[in-house]
Amino acid sequence: MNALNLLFQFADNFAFVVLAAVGLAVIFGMMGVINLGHGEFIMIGAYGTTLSANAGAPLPVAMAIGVLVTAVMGLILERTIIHRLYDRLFDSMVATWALGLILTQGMRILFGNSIPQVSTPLGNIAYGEFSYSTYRVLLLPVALLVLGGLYVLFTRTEFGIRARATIQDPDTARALGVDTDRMYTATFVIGSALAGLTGALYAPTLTVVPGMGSSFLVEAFVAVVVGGPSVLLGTTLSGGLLGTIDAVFTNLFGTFYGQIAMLLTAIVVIRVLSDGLTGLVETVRNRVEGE
Amino acid sequence: MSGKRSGLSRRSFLATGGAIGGAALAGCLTGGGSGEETVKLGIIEDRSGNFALNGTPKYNASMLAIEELNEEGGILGNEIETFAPDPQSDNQRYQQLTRQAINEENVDALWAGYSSATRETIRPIIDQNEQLYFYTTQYEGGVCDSYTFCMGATARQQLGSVLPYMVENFGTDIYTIAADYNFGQLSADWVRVLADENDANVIGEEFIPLSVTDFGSTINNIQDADPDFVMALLVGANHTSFWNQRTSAGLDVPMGTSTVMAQGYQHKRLDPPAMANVYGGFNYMEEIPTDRNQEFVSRYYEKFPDAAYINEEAVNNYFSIKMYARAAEAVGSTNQADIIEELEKGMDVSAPEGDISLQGPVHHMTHNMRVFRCDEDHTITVEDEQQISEQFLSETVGCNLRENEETTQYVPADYYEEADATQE
Amino acid sequence: MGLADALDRLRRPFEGPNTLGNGRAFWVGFLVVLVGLVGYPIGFGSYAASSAALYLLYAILALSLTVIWGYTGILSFGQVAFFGVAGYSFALLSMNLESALTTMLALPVAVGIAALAALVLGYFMFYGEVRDVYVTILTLVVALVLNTFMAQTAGSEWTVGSVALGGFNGIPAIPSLTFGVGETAITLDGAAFYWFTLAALVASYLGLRALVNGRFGYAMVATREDEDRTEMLGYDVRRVKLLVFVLGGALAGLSGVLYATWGNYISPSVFGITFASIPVVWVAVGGRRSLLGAVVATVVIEWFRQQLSATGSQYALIVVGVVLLASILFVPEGVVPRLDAAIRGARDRFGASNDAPEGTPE
Amino acid sequence: MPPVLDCEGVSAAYDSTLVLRDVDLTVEDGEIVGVMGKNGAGKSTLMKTIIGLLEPASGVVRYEGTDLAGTTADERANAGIGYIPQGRDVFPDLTVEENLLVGEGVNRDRERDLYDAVYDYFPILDERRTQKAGTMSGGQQQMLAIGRALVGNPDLLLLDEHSEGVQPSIVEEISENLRELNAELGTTVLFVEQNLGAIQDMADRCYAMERGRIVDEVGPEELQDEDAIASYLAV
Repeated sequence: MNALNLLFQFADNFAFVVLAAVGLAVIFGMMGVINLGHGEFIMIGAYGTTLSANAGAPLPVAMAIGVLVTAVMGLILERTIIHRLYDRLFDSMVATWALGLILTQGMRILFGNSIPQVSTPLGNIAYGEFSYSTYRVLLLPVALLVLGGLYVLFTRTEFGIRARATIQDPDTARALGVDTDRMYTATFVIGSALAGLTGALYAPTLTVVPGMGSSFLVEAFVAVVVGGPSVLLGTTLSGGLLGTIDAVFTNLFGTFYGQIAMLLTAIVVIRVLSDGLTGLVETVRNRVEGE
Repeated sequence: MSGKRSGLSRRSFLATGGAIGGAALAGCLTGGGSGEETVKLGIIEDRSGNFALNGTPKYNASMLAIEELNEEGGILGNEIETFAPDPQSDNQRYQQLTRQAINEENVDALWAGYSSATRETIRPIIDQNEQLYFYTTQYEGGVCDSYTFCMGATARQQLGSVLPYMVENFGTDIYTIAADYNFGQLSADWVRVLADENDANVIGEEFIPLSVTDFGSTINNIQDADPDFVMALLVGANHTSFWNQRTSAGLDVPMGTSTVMAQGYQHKRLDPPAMANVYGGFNYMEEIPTDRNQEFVSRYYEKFPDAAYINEEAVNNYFSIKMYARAAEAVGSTNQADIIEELEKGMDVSAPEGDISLQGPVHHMTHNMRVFRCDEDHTITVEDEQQISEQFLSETVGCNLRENEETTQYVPADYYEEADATQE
Repeated sequence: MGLADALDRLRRPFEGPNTLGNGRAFWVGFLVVLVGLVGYPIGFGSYAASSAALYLLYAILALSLTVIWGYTGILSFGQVAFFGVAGYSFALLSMNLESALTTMLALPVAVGIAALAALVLGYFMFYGEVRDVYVTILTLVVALVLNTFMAQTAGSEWTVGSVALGGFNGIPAIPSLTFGVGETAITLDGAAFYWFTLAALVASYLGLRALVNGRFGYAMVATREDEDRTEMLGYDVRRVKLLVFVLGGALAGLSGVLYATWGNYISPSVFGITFASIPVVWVAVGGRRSLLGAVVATVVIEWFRQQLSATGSQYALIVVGVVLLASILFVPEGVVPRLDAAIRGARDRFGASNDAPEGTPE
Repeated sequence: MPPVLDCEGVSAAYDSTLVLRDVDLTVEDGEIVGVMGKNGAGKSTLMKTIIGLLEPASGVVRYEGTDLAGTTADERANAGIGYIPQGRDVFPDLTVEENLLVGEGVNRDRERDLYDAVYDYFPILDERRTQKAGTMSGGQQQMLAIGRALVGNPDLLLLDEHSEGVQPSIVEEISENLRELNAELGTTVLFVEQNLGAIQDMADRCYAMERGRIVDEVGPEELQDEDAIASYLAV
């Protein structure tokens, strides 16, 4: 086993887990809505990107369009549908599942079973007899940047602090002058935009078809469960843990075992740590501070 | 738009007229009663869900064949009716729709299903009802079934055309990557059998779950093994991601395949040079340069101007519907047992791929197999061409449906040491 | 009046505030519908019966979720895990020991395996303090693990006895249910399978009605409403949840065995996210606190999806999605409870004097 | 000049149970007015109705002469009403500083923030700026809740049972601080309470509430008569 191979594969896996999960985690962690249409939101981002690129937009611009399209869609869906379902967790799951169904088939009707794909930019990093796609490796810093950006947004800006206050106690927040409806809308739009960003980033390296969303769903859910309630810390930690496990097991035993090991990890983590990895970190921190 | 619509209605008017004329004629010949018989074909192909990409061309080509037949007076003078639901890539729904087609719609013959899983799901229902069934996807091979006609090329036919070519041109060390399910496993078995027959070695093998989209480690593994060429037996939308990823990682080993391009037209969907230096062994690609094919292609796009591609399976639907019509005319009725008996005599078929023939005793086709090469610009060229018959059932297993009734699927592991993975 | 009194006594265990449809009028209607359902294959033939049997066996799966989710407040997104485990178990057992006797035995054993799986998972969760929505996601993840695992069992090394697991392709040619031995054996297909499924559904429905209206049913509902308070009232909430979960697993298992014999086939797609979501959809649309709602919604939704699919329209899936969205947005309490309320309302307005005593719960 | 707050015939209900019945109440600029009553008398409901977390079933609430009907809680807060909910309703996972920042939503038209004053009155908040609110003691959380409503310099402060679950010495300290604040900044205060000491320490005058109705108004002199007001509070 080559150490650089392992490192690059870890970077690749970490980025995938984090990017697949982050939009779901924001919407679930901040608003308590399980968006079963999350994969389809990612698909919309990828379509926005690919279609714009095919229309002649340079890739970065096309990606920005993909993010924007998904965010706008999130805004419309939140205002028309999701906001009626905030205190109805399970109904919101059925509704978002139905939305996923409509989005998948709608894209199929509009654009057919496949659209021309864009190719992966930036070439490769070659080392010895091996090489790795530069673009895939660069997704790691991008994922870290996204996490960092969210950290700043939710802890260093007035908006983020108000949003967190809204999540913790909406009535009190409202009574202190926070327009909580707008906070929910904004949070949902941010979650959608993140899903769109994931779609945009993976559009040049995955196959863009109407059903592509399902390939993100498993990783996304597993990461959210393993991460626990704290969105950022949880997503980062589960990205790290699951990315490592996937890379190691895939290398040692093959892709299938990589996937199974990830899923089993999720089950074990939930059983041992009911609040996920975040819970573990909190416990350790409290113990350290207590002493 | 309006012009096209009126054109269509004129054509269907003509078709109806032809059908009435034909019906009258058939009535005269057979003497009453049977002229009122209708012909109904079940076309159950995915137009939504996971396999819509592969199923839609199959549906289109079936409709084209039926429209052409109807324009010529239908079958036995009757206009062909269809039962054409959308099973939405859902096998459980396939079961329901197959039962509906057989028991409620009383179809005279059935075309259904893209994946092997689908075929195996509905085959018990088919056999129980003794329903004439055409399965048109290229597949792993080995189905010896009295009611099922497998119109696609088998893995042995597909790989048998491309693998020897690859060995001859690139070397003897083979690395196989295959979809981790029944079809992929059996295809990999065939790669081992054919490698042995061609004095080559499989130096590495990797099975990839259908849900995998990330091929970083696979690419590293291939680089580590350093083969002369790769046999890529990948299936489905997720696996299509492999091509962009291998190109951007700079993996430039030549690759042979029996699955990509001819089914999912990756060379049309992906940006060049993702499919550069991929060699496929198929019975059909839209790009076959013959006049017969180009004429067929233009008929297809005339009817479906927005269609994306004509895949291998679509053409198999097309020629097998025409073949069924000829058998029914020869028998003089739509009696399924009689038609099966007629087909078992064998038949020469003029298909878009060339002149091919039905091997009656095994219900498979001798196909005109070509090696197609995809270059840097995604231009397809034909490198090699030969007739390859179905050999596994007819020669190795000794299946003969003319004499014995059977509904078995045979696997290579029971006949070849090389194919038995548990022996290693 | 003696007969009517006897009937009234008969229905008492099945009635209570936890179910819709109390009173004589409901049971008369119930019997009429039941007679109609029993007669359905005679009127419409064995093909119609076998399609309908699929909807009825799905309804048992829906009931299993209703009792867990609607009555006890635990949303299991992985009911299909038990459904599939039982289906696979049945396939392996009946195909390895192929004789009429064994399919008789394989049915209860497979259901038992599903219940055992539910016991293990339930113990793991409820005694491990896994809460609320994490139960939902964990059960979903379990189903997905099984999906991933079973889809990879294509190789010849994955053979149990003489039966290959078959990976993504699944296991074909599973025998139909057979009762009796040798010459007298009856194989359940067509109408006979339909009647068997109908009987299983009716038994499950009535059994659950008796359960939720009994002492344990109150404990379930109390657990749903407020776990802490229920605990303070002296109930062992974890045990209540575990028992309900096991019962739900067994029912889902029964449904899974029927499914495997219906199509003589099972594949990993029963563990997939699409199939996992469907029971939640049935129950949410039907009214999650209504057993009858789950049954009616399941049959109607599945019939509707099948009809749409048979049209071959590309808008079929969109229509399904829109109908679901609309029902969630406009009929949040579920279609059947809404209908029930509407019927009561109409009766109160127009015919209150006629049968007022029957409309009121005891 | 209209009264800062004026309730006229206000009734309010949870589901269909009427909790407030026909309440009339006025608070003039600069006053500290108490509403006393037993548990379940409807005091918290009154506060929620005034701030707008609950829609009145009938009646009018006026703030500085404007009818508040149709405005949401956040709009009322923006207009200058600072609300301190009952119990320890701080945001537990936010730090002290972050909690205070959320309070900036109160009184959007203010000329200045009152951070200095808040830290001055409650020095403990200054010390614990970066500590998570959920980890502080009950009294500290109560101070934070008050400080949070104050940073925006509200014109009217609504205080819901600040004594509950807080030790007496701290209640006294808080009451004292609020009086001081009222004197220095002229902030009008309406508070509800069942703690005799707190009522006596703070109120200029007081209403008595029973089963959702205002049953009496108690002037400054009577307020000093413990027996007279204890009857409204006895369990």
